[in-house]
Amino acid sequence: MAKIIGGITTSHIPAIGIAMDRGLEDTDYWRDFFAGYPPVREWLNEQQPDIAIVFYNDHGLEMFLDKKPTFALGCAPQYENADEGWGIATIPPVTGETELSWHIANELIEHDFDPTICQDIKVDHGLTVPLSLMYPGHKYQHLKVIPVCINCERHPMPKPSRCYAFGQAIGRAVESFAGDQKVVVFGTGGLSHQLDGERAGFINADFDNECMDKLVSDPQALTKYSNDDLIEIGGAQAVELNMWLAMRGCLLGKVREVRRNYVAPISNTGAGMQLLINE
Amino acid sequence: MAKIIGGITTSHIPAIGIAMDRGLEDTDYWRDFFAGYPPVREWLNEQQPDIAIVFYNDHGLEMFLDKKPTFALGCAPQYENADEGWGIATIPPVTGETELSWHIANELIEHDFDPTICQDIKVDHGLTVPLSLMYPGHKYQHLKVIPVCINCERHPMPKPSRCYAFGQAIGRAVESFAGDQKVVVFGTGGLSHQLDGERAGFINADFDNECMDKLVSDPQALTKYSNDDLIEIGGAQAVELNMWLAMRGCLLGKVREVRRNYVAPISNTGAGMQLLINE
Amino acid sequence: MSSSDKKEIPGTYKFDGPMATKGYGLNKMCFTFNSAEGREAFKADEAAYCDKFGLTPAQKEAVLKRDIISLLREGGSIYYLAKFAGILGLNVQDVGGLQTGMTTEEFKAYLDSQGRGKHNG
Amino acid sequence: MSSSDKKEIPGTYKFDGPMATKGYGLNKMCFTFNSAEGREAFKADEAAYCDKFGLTPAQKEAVLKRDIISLLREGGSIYYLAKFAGILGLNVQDVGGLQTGMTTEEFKAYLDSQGRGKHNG
Ligand SMILES: [Fe+3]
Ligand SMILES: [Fe+3]
Repeated sequence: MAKIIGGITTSHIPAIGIAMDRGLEDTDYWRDFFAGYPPVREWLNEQQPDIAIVFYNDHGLEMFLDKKPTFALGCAPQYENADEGWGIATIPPVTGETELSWHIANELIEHDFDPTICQDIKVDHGLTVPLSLMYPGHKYQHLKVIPVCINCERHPMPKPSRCYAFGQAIGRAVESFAGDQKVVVFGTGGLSHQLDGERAGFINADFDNECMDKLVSDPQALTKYSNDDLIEIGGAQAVELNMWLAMRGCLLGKVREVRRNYVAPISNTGAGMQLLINE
Repeated sequence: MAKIIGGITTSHIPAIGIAMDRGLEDTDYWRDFFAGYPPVREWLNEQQPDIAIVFYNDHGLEMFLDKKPTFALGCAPQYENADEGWGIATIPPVTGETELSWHIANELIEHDFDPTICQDIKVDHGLTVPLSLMYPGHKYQHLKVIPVCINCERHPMPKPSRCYAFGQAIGRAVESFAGDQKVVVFGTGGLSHQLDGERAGFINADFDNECMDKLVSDPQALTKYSNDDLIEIGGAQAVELNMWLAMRGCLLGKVREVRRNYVAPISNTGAGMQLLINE
Repeated sequence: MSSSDKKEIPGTYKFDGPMATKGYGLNKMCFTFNSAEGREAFKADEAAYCDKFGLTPAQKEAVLKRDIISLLREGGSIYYLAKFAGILGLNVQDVGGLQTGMTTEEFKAYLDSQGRGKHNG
Repeated sequence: MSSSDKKEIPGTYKFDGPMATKGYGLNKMCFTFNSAEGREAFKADEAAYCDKFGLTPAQKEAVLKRDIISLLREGGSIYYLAKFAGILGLNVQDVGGLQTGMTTEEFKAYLDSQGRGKHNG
């Protein structure tokens, strides 16, 4: 049986990718943020997972409003990145994994989830920045990636409780897959931030830290929030917590937090990072 | 409150549209098929519904395998038809209805369905043939149409039970809409047929008639089938029964069948038609 | 009870995930036959058009031979293959005949043999 | 308890269905700014490019004036407007400043005022 060895939460904002491209990791602005990642990279290097399931949202590269999935599951052999319009460098293609992807698709449909199933999609910074963070120098091509995209851009958006249940269904699907692959899950984005309106710039560091605590010990508590609650408490884009909840849903075992970092502001956000072991 | 006045099931095969374009309705081949429709057209003319929710599947015009929804909900002000590659004439644009569409979207997401939500999609013969059948001469532009597309082309496909539940959720959403619109629902496609493989040409008229009986009196019985069951009993494309089940799910009241027609073969299919009143 | 427990049904090619992976280029090519440009480009040079979409040798050979059963085995979806059949001027009865080893008339007779409800047919 | 029971949050423009209907042309235009061709075509003739996507007069005026708040009110999604901001050479702090009536430096100071966990920042 394939095994989910752990989960990683991380910010995915474009500014991170741009900072890495420019070699700014050790500047005053970025030092504390990047200081969180070497232990996670070491863990990945020790564990050598075969597959990463990455929960991300598409910020307007592939999933346009014409035909916008609530949940989208990648089943492609490869994923290209592309120009997003405001200057982040594109990264080399990401390797896909079709067999486990299709198995997850079958199990999701069997258990009354309704994902859009994708054999050819471009992935944006929501997925590529975390990969670049975990594998600097774009050394991620040995890793097979399954992108899972959650609508965080247009209301109605899937509820936190639904995203958590979606993650649980994916976790169970992985555990029922006939293989011995080691799988890691990434929950990307967040935490509190608001990009739009006169309320732009709002950050709630207390809430972010509470979310990180609860994500370890009591994720169900977070599923009680509505998306409107998240917007009120954490800003309009705090709904990206849904990707963290989906990741956490995948971890069906006993969860132990072995690393955490939190820095705010990074760009306009509270930037959290956690490494959770699934025992 | 908006009200669902009834449901109509009908075949949507391209041959029907082509026969209408060529004026073949009164030929030996087509006479019995088209004889079923005048009473339904009269009912529509008497009732003057404001909105039609049309359950259809996309046979490869818009929902390509690159990014293929399990369920897709149209929320656009208009829908274009286009060339499908094998000669059916395109029809004039179909009028959409955004307000009820968004209300349905909100309610579906609230109740843990995960549709892909579409502000701009082309609709294929699965939707246009039924409209042409109900409103000959393309006299459908006064009617506001909400397309709802169900994956019937690539496995995994949503289960019959899920399609029925999806229809129920849409029915409840319509009934909670603050308006006094009269809504009719179309379940299109089917019934037994198989287009592909050495088993091509398989039809099961007994099964089709049983489905039509059960659709009125005991739709739950039909939700016990898996898609694999439908393929075995009714042929590879009998999964289009799922659109009929979704339609039936919308009818939350007491259902009375007032018209039925069944002719086989029409092209490669068993062609059924029912008019169900929702009391 | 999982949907991945497959029922094998003779003469039926279930277009599932692995088949869709195998047939992606083939179906993508046929998807372009929705447009007149795609159809004309194919007709102008069939082999080159197949290569443009990365068809495998088996897929390309089946396209050139109009071998529908082989195309299904190589991951073709009947809905996209129907657009290929459209280029060839074949309707669904012709395609049924090709797949079952019948003439179109024989195939229609087979359909009729299962019929019901036609008084004038 | 339905998701259509809206919470009004001051200074926040919830991009929901009706807003997405209103802003469709505007967002579709901004979606083309993913590509260099789209960005160049816009820069070559801003007004004509707006017309090509059927922008309303209010949307077009807000584009020409770089009025982000009006664009949000007219159905712009911040994710597509970000691509417009990219053309203008503005980053998310610049856009934050424009929306809140602050300079970029003031906006950054506001962000910092809510900060945590930076020892060297
Ligand atoms: Fe994001
Ligand atoms: Fe059909």
